[in-house]
Formats: sequence, structure tokens, C-alpha cells
Amino acid sequence: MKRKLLYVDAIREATEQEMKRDKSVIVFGLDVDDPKAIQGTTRGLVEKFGPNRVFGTPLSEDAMTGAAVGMALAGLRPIHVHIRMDFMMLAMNQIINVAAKSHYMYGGQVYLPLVIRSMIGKSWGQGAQHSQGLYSFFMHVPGLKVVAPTTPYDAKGCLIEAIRDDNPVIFVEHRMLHFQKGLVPRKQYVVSPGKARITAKGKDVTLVGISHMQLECIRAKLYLESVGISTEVIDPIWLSPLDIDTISKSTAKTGRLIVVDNDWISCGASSQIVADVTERLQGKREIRVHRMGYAAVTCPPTPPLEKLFYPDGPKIAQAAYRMIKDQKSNWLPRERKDLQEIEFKGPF
Amino acid sequence: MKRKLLYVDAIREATEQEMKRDKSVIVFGLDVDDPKAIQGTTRGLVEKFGPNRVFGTPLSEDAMTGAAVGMALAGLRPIHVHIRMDFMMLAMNQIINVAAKSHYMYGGQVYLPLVIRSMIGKSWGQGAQHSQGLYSFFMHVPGLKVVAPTTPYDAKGCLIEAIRDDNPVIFVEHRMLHFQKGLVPRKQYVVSPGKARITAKGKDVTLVGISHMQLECIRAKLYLESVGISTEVIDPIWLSPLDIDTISKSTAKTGRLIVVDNDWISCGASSQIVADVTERLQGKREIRVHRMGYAAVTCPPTPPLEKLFYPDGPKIAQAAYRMIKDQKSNWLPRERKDLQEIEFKGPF
Amino acid sequence: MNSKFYRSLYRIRRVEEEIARVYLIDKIKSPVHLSIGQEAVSVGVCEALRSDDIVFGSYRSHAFYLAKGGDLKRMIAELYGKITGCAKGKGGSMHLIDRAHGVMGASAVVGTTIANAVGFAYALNYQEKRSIVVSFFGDGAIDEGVFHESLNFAALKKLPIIFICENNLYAIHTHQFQRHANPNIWERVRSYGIPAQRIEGNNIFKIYREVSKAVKTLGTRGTGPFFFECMTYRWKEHVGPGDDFHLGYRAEEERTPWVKNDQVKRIASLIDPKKRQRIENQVEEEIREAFEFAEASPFPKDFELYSDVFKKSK
Amino acid sequence: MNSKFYRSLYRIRRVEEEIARVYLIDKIKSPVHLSIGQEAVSVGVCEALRSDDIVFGSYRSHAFYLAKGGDLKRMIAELYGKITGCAKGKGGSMHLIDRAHGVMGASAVVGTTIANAVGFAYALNYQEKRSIVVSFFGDGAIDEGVFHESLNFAALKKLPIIFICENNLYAIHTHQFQRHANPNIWERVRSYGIPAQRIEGNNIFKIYREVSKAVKTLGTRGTGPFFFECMTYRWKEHVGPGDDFHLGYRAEEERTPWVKNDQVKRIASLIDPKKRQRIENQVEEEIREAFEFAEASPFPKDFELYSDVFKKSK
Ligand SMILES: Cc1ncc(C[n+]2csc(CCOP(=O)(O)OP(=O)(O)O)c2C)c(N)n1
Ligand SMILES: Cc1ncc(C[n+]2csc(CCOP(=O)(O)OP(=O)(O)O)c2C)c(N)n1
Ligand SMILES: [Mg+2]
Ligand SMILES: [Mg+2]
Repeated sequence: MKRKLLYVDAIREATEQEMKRDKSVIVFGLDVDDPKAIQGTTRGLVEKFGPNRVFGTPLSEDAMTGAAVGMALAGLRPIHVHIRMDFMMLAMNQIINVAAKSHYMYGGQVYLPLVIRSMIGKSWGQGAQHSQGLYSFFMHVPGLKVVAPTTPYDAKGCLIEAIRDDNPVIFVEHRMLHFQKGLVPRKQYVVSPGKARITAKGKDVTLVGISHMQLECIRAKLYLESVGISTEVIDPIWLSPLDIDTISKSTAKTGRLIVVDNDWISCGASSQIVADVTERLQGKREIRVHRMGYAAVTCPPTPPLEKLFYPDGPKIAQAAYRMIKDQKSNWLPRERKDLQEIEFKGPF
Repeated sequence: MKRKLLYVDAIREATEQEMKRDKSVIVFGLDVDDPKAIQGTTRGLVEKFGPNRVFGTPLSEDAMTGAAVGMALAGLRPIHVHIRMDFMMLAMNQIINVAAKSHYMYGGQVYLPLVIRSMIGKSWGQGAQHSQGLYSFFMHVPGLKVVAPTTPYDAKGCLIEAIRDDNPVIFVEHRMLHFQKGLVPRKQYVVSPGKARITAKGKDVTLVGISHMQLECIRAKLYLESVGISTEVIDPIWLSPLDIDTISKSTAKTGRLIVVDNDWISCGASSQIVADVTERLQGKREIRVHRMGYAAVTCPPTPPLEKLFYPDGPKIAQAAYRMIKDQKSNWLPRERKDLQEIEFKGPF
Repeated sequence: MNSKFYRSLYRIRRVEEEIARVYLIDKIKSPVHLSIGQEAVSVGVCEALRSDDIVFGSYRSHAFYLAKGGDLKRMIAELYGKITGCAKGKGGSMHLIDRAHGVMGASAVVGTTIANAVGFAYALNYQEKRSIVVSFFGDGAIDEGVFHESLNFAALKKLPIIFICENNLYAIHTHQFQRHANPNIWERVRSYGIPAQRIEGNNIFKIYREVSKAVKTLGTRGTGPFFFECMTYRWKEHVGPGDDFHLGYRAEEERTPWVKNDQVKRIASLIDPKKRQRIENQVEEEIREAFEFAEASPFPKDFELYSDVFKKSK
Repeated sequence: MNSKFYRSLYRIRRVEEEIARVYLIDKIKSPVHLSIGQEAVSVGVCEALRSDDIVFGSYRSHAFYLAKGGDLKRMIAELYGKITGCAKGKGGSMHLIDRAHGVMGASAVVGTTIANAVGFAYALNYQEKRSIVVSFFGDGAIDEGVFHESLNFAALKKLPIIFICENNLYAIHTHQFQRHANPNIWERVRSYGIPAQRIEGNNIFKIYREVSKAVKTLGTRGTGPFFFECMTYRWKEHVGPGDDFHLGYRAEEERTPWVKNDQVKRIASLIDPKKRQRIENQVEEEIREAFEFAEASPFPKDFELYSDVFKKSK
């Protein structure tokens, strides 16, 4: 149980173990079989399972997603990989109009055990078209499941769960999480929908951090500690279906909710969570809520603007501080070097 | 000022007047030049302006949207028409990754005076793939404007505004509104972003009805009158940018907000509006909020299930009644024949 | 052979005529896209298939659904929105399915099932199954990028799939000439290294013969795909039960040769009148029963609204 | 002619070598996709254009940007993320633009600008302008549906556009053979009725000559489009400043003939050494100035984060 793995290796291991278990699991997508092996997440798979089970494709996001649907209809359990969420915009018709709807519109007769892996880019000039989250699109449409694990442990458990799930699952990775290290059991295990993870216990404010923003929330918590504020941090892990109970309960306890998203705010996951919790707690408990996410602009590649574009530990800490102490406070913690590398602890 | 027009004729008139005014306005898209002329909204235009300015296209949503972007870059003001929102899923890459971002990512050097008209289907077995709203996708991404006029008056004014706007505007029509009648001035006028319309004054509850749901909210208001509840109804008209001030103020007055969307709730416009108003009024005014929208399932074509799928006047009235009087109440008004046809009054 | 052809042709024609008749009394609250005039393509192709072969198609779905053996009762019930429908009333006329007979679905968005069919064919190869896939689509689907992406992939992987383009000259009211500078669909397809040909004249025998050859070749894996552009003609309006010559986008004379060349009549004339009468009686009886079944069936109960969103995994 | 070619080729080569050199000290915090080895395509094409002609391209944007006359200072400043960059630091290396010189932008999503270029060409026709459009893209873009949709439309409307496929054999690390059963891009294009040919050997003269002919023909409207598949080779890794033969997806020997056939050297040998020296000195000076300019320029101020989301309409 003490074994540490990188996130990418956790993904790789989950894939390999599931492929061994079930011959119907196959992996395909642009560059999955190339020397870079999708940051290493597909390394060695083609050698182990052969080019019929692991293959690169032409640049044809629309048809390849449609093909994944067809394979799933035929009883395979395809894992289709996109190296950027942004490129999924080319596959929206198949995802929204076909994959999400087939089980329902055929009266339950068919089902699609399909995983779509995709990555959010950040930094080093990713810019306008390589940095988007956009998973709220998939949370909007019934018939899709969405998961965005942040730790190597959850990456493995969620991917195994996603592969075994009989429905289309959008599996959201973040490039800045790919080389995070954490404890990962050797055996197979699942991290299922329905249970958000409380990653830090606290009593003054609830921070919900999605995808990479989970890390920033943990940083914020450490900054807030230094000013005597006790923070509860929650990682929803599965975004659809979403464990709103855990978030509601925590908010009922702390009276304050900040949702920090790795995406824009308008009609995003942060709006959904804040609206849901508000509806649930109204009349029961007075609360304060706040949404944070990308600035409402296109992502700029130049470093000084990019820094302003994203929420980060200090900014999140400031928002919590303001909510608790004083809306007008200018307190903003200085970035601490020792918080630059945060390793996920566990096992959970 | 007493002239009444159908919604479709208001659209047609706006287009024609703007084409006369400005030679750079062109109209294209599947079937715009065919005998049905997009429900009549493009009738006669090809005869008046010729096939270079008004033309049907191959079935190529992705490239035709990309072409619209290119035309706008070259200084034209294209109106590109899709007969269903659902088909825009094929054009998401150009809309989200290119149209929304060009002005920003080229540092303001280019701009895209582009209108994308699209229609939401309903009833008569439209089913899974001809019934979606999905405009929340466009509200999510910075760089796009979104408008969903509900009256013939606003249809004309908003379309003229959209054509003259130098940014990409997603213009959302609803097929059930197309044959609504209402007063429409002959002259050109604009209905600009920044001003939601209070379509009925009231004091007990605020109903925000988007697109076709505006009509259902007006029905709900009439049902509620009969039980002595006074309803304020708001039509946001422009969804992005959204006039949240008007909605907030009304909610501050009534203390109650119900947002009824023509789309799913999760990460939808209703979540956005509820979260925004909550953030603004917290600590100032205790309020109750509630979101309504499509049932969280794929749209079923069979009439009895389809009826359950959509919010309607009685269901909205019930939700308001419960919020005001008693959460457990079973009151549900019987559908009134005299409310089946609601004509928009005005001018506003 | 001829009587098999005739039964299938006659059945499709008569089912759709009945749909058109019943449509006027608003029992079918759903768009209907009739294939009247085009039946020979579906029948010619599907008669060349085995029952475990798979077909995918578009919203113009009645003909290939029935030709492949799809259940008639459940189809009509689906159009009526009844719980006994092939999709429990949740699909409607544009999303017919009958897994037991290899009808894997239909899409209301043009072109989408082409990619699904290609993926299914990949899976069949991978699973070492002997069946093959047929993908039906119209001339309008050619314009869509997904068609090309799908061809490219199918050719690359040499998949066991037959593409059938039902070229009825129009996408709604827009002629192929208004959409393609070069109306040579089969030529475009050949450039991918896919054997492709055009079959003129809605000729059921020719279609059957050519598709049968392709099916035979596909018995050996790694020999696909194949492509056929089948020229045909839609007699009725794009959607709905009526004629549409009054719209002016096409002249009634354009239809005349196709009506003269009606494959239902053609095959009828080739079989023994008594046999023919027997077939027709059986089909009429089947149709009567199917509409009665649909009428008598209940609508889905309210709880069905929320069923089938997700499949519970075991 | 030769000295014009040489100046442009040498300038692109040297700019990119400088980028590669500077990259190691992390001043450029942006992905860079170098065209070293491929310059002849951009130069051969752009030398055949007029300054009011328009080009669109992909993230591998340095060569066509410079070949079309794009401002060097503003390009390097853009890579450095400075406010003086051609997109104020908001575009980065993958979205170079210079409207004044007809460089209308570049996309990081493969294939997208092809459709934009087609729309632009439609507008030029409509506006009765004399200029034409060139759309640059890689062999990877051929796989995307939007390529086909765009060709079909351009052919239908006979648009004044020249499509240039820079076929460097690879999409990232994936060879064309792994993506196309039939590596005959030009043939696919011909099936749309578009004149299309492959130009072998990265030959700048041939490219210039053939494109010039097409440009001339396009002087008469209704004669387009044209298509050229220009065979070329990327010497460096897909993204970044280094070599990539260690990755194993291609052998260094594959590059050898292309290096032997280096068009920069080839043209260098054709011009008078003194003249050549003068050109080189001028270019070196220009490059030095450009990097100094970029270094010295300030980053965008904070308020720039929120500018340029929407254009204010007048
Ligand atoms: C992607 C998409 N775009 C547009 C439409 C609207 N539409 C419905 S049917 C149709 C014509 C399709 O023509 P074709 O493929 O030739 O089939 P046919 O109706 O002739 O059988 C169009 C454009 C659609 N359903 N899907
Ligand atoms: C739509 C899309 N899919 C995938 C990618 C990832 N990607 C970036 S470059 C590239 C290869 C493109 O190859 P090619 O078009 O030949 O251009 P080259 O890099 O060789 O100049 C890929 C797949 C992308 N940017 N866009
Ligand atoms: Mg057709
Ligand atoms: Mg390439």
C-alpha cells in the first residue's frame, strides 16, 4: 500500500489491468501508439495487446468518436483518447446527439460502455485553443457521466469504474496533474460516483475544487491556516452524477461555500453547484456562496496575463478571507515556495 | 404602430431592411433559398438580392460555419442559418474555438460581425435530436453574444441589433414562437443587450422565462392571478450579456425567484441566473429560488411523456404556489382553453 | 427469389401507404419520411444479407427497417408513441431499431450513423464474427465531413462494411447539382481506394446482384469496404404523407420515368398471379394487425420518463 | 528573383534557428513548431502572390507568416508574450497574424482555417476584389472532415483560392501510411473537379512556377480553386527546438536526401557571393534587432486581460 505512482502511470496501470481482465476493452485515438504515448498513459500497451486493441487514428475526431459509439454498440468497451478537451468540439455531435441519447431513445435496448479520455492544457502558452475545460457541456446533457479525478489514486479507481460502467463516461484529466505523485494500490479498485471526497476537514468555510483547482484549494487551505481560518476542502471527483449531499452538508456546517472551477463560471460547474446547494439549504441555514473560475475572457498565453486568468491558492484564500472577515480586505497571501509542490497523500 | 406581424415575418422584414441598408449583409445556410424558406423567414430574399447574397449550401455545418467566420473576417456581415440547434453540435469547433476567440486571440485586430440563427424544435415527435436548447454552451464561452427573443417585436429588434453588432451573435429562435403574432413597427429599430423586459408587474414572485418558456410564464401568471398571487414576469431577451440587474432588483422586491428555462437545468441558464442573483442578494435580502427546465432526460417524442418533459403554465404556477404558500401543496391548475393562444401585446 | 423480393417490396410500399392514410387523422404525431419509390434499394440490399448482418440508416428508416426483417407491429406502435413500440415510444419514427434483426438504429442528424456503422464493423472484425455491416444514407450525407472521415478509416482498416448511398437527387428541396460541382459520388469514393460504382435505374436485380457479390467477397476478411451509389427517386414530399410538386422545386415529369419503372409493379408482373394474391393477402393481414396492435397498445406510463437514462452496470 | 527567394528562405531559416537557440533559456514560454526544412513551400508560394493576397495557415506558422511579409519584430515579440507582439501577446506562437501583409491568422486546431479561407475567398468574389486566398495546411488536415466540406464548397462556387498541402509525411509522429490507405491526396482532390497536382522534392522553382500559373488563371474569376500537394520534410521535432530521431518513429536516414536537397543552400549557390553576403548581413541585423525589440518590450499590463473580448460596435 505504500507504493507511489505518477498520475500518468496510474492511468496506464488501470488501463492495462482492465485490458487484461476484459478482452472487450480497447484503446484508440490520435497518437495513443506513438513514442510519447499520451504523456506515458498508453506506454507499452500496443506491445502487450497488439495493434488491433491499441491503435492511433487519422485526425478525424468526429468519425472516430462515432466509431467508438459503434464499437460500444457492438459490445466492445472502447477508451477513446483526445489530447485536448478543445478538440472534442469536433466530436460534439456524436457525444451530445448520439452517445448521450442512444440508451434512452432506443428505449433501453442498447447501451454504450464507452470512455472518452481528454486533457485540459495549461501554461507554456497553451493559449486560446489548448486550455479549455468545457466539461460543463457534458454535465448539461442527460445520459453522460463526467469525472475529473485529481489524484493518482482516484485516476486509477475512476478509470476502472469508467471502463466498467455501461454508459458513456467523459474522463477529464488535467496536464498539470499528470505528473503528480501519490499512493496507488497495486490491485484493481473502483472509485464510484456518488461520493465526493473531503480532502481536508475544517469548520469555517467549504472549498470545492474541481480538477486541478483541487490542488489550488489545498494551497489556499494552508494559507488560510496561517491566519487562523479552518477550511474544509472537497473534491467532487465525479461531476455527473454529482454528490451534492456531501457538499451541502459541509456547507450547512461551515455556512460558507466557495466553488473553484477549472473552467469559466457562466453556466459552468460552479454555477450548478452553487445553485443546487442554495436550493437545498434555503430556509434551513443561511449561507454565503461564491464562485471562482477562469476570468471571463479567452485564455491568453503571455505569462503575466495567464497568471491573472486562473484562480490560485492566494486568490482563493483571499476570497475566503473576505467572505469570513471583511469583504473589503486587501489581504492576499504571498506565494509560498514550499507550496509549489504538493503531493497527494492517501490512501483515502 | 398598430401593424401586427408573425414572428417569422418580423425576422424576414428585419433581414430585408438590413440587407437594403448594408450590402455587406448576406444570408446563407441549408435551405434558406428553398420553397419553404426557413418557415418563411427568408422568403423572397433570393429574388430581391440575388443568389450571391442569399444561398443554400451543401450539408456541411462545420465548414459553412467556418466559411461564415472567413466572410466576417473579410468584412461581410453574414447571417448563417441552422434549422435546428441540435445541428450546431457539428459546428462547435468553429463557434467555440474560432468565432468566440478570434477578436481576443488576435489582440483585437480582427472582429467577426456574424449572426448564427438557429431554431429549437418542439412537439410532433421532434424527439431526441430536434428539441434541444443548448444555448448555455454559448453563454459559457467568452466572446459570444446570445439572444433568444420571444416576441415578434423583439425578434425584429434583436436581429437588427445582432446584424449590426461587430461580434458573433447566436440568435436563438423557437419553432413554437414562429407563428406568434404581435405588434411590429415598420421602421428599423434595435433591441440591445443590457435591458431585460418586465413583461408583467407583480409583487409576490419573480418568474424569469427564457425563449418559449416566457409564454408559459405568462400563462402561469394568469393561473396564479386566480388564486390571488401577484407575479412579476421577466423576459431576459439577451442571455449574454445578461441583464442580471433587472432580475436581481425584481427578486429583491418579491423575495422569490423562479427561473424557467427552455433547456436542461444542470449547468444551464437557470443555474447561472439563480447563482448570480444569490451571490448578489446574499446578506442583503433573504430570498427563495427555484430552477425549472427540461426533465433531466432525453426528449421523448411520445406525447404523454413529452408533456411531462417540459415545464408549462400549470406546473410553473404550482411551483410558485408552493414557494409562497406551502411546499407540500398539491394545487395544480387545470389547463385553460382560453390560455392556449396567447398573443404578444406591445409595443414595449 | 422473385416472390421474396415481391413480398418485401409490396410490404414496404403498403405499410407506407397506410401510414400516409392514417397520418391525416393525427394518430401518428411524429414526422414521417416515406421511402415510397425507393424501396428497391433497401430490398435489393437486405435480401443479399444474412439475418445476423447489421444495418444502420437515417431518419428515412421505414424501408431498410422492414427490408432487414424489422418487426412491423413494434414499428407502427413506435410511430403511435406506444410502450409496445420498438423504442417504447421514446425514439419515434426517426429512430427505429430492432436488434434481433440486426437493425441497429437510425439518426435524425444526417450522416451520424455512417461513423457508428464503421465502428461496428471494426468491432465485428476484432471479435472475429462473420457478419458484416451495411450503412445506408442519402446523397445529402455525402456533403458532411463525417462521411469522408469514415470512408478514410474504413479503407485504412479494410473493414467489412458496405456503404449504400441512396441517391434520390435531393436533400430536402436542394438538388445534388446545387451541392456538388461534380456529381460523381462514386468517383470521390474510389479515390480512397474503395471499390465503388453507381447503379442506375433503381434496379432491384442489379442492386441485389452487385451487393451479393460484395457480401461474398467480404466473407474473406480484409477485403472491404465496398460502396454503391444507388440511383433512385422519392415520390412523396421530403417529410409527410403528401406530394410536393406544387412547391416548384421539381417537376412532376421528373418523377414520371421512375413511376413507369416502379419496381413493385415490375416484380409483381414477374410472379404467378395466384401466388402474388396470396402474398398480398398475407401482407394486408399483417398490416391490419400491426395498426390494430398499435391502436390497442397503451402509451408509456409516467415513470417511463425517467427510465433508460443510464443503464445500471452489473 | 533568386536573390528575393534567397532573402526570404535565409530569413526564415535563420529566424527559426535563433528561436531554437533562444528557446533553451526559456524566454519563449510557448510551444514552437519549426518549419526548418520546409521553407521552400511558403516562399515558393508567397513569392507568387501579391501583397494584397491573403494567406491562412496552421500553428506551424513562422514560415508562411514571414514569407508573406509578416513583421518580424512583432512576431518575435509575440513569441515572447510582449504587448508589442502581433497579437499583443494574446495569441502566442500558434496564432500569428499580420493583416497589413495579408496574413489572416493561424489556428492551433488542425484544419480549421481551411474553412475560414474558403469563406474569405467567397467574400472577395462577392466584393469584386482582385485578390485571392491561399490556404496552407499539413497532410494531417486531409483526414479532417472540414477539409472535404471546404473543398466541395470551394469547387461548387469556383472560388479564387489555392489550397497548399505541405505534406511532410507526418502528423506529429504518425506517418501518412498509418492514416491513409491510399496516399494520393491530389487524387482525392481531383474527384471534386479541382485541378490538383503533387509537386515533388521541395522544389522552390517548381512550386513558384506552378502556383504562379494558378494565380494568373485566378485573375479571371470563376476559374478556381487550385490545389497543390507540396512534398517536403520537417527536420526538427514536431514541437520544440530539437531533433527527434531518438524517438524511433523515423530514421535519420529519411531526412538525409532532404538535407542534401536543402533549398536554402541550393539558392545560395545560385547567387553572386557578394550579393549573398549582403543579404545575409541585412537579415542577421534584422534578426538581431527583432530579438532586441522583443526583449526590450514590456509585457501587457493587467487591464489587457479584459480588453478585446468584444469589439464595441460603432
Ligand atoms: C446534420 C444535419 N443537417 C441538416 C439536417 C436537416 N435535414 C434533414 S433531412 C435533410 C436532407 C438529407 O438529404 P439526403 O441525405 O439526401 O436524404 P433523403 O432525405 O433524400 O433521404 C436535411 C438537410 C439534418 N437532419 N442533419
Ligand atoms: C483537430 C486537432 N486534432 C489534433 C490535434 C493535435 N495535433 C497537433 S499538430 C498535429 C499533427 C498535424 O499534422 P499536419 O497537419 O501534417 O501538420 P504538420 O505538423 O506536419 O505541419 C496534431 C494531430 C490538433 N491540434 N487539432
Ligand atoms: Mg436525398
Ligand atoms: Mg505533416
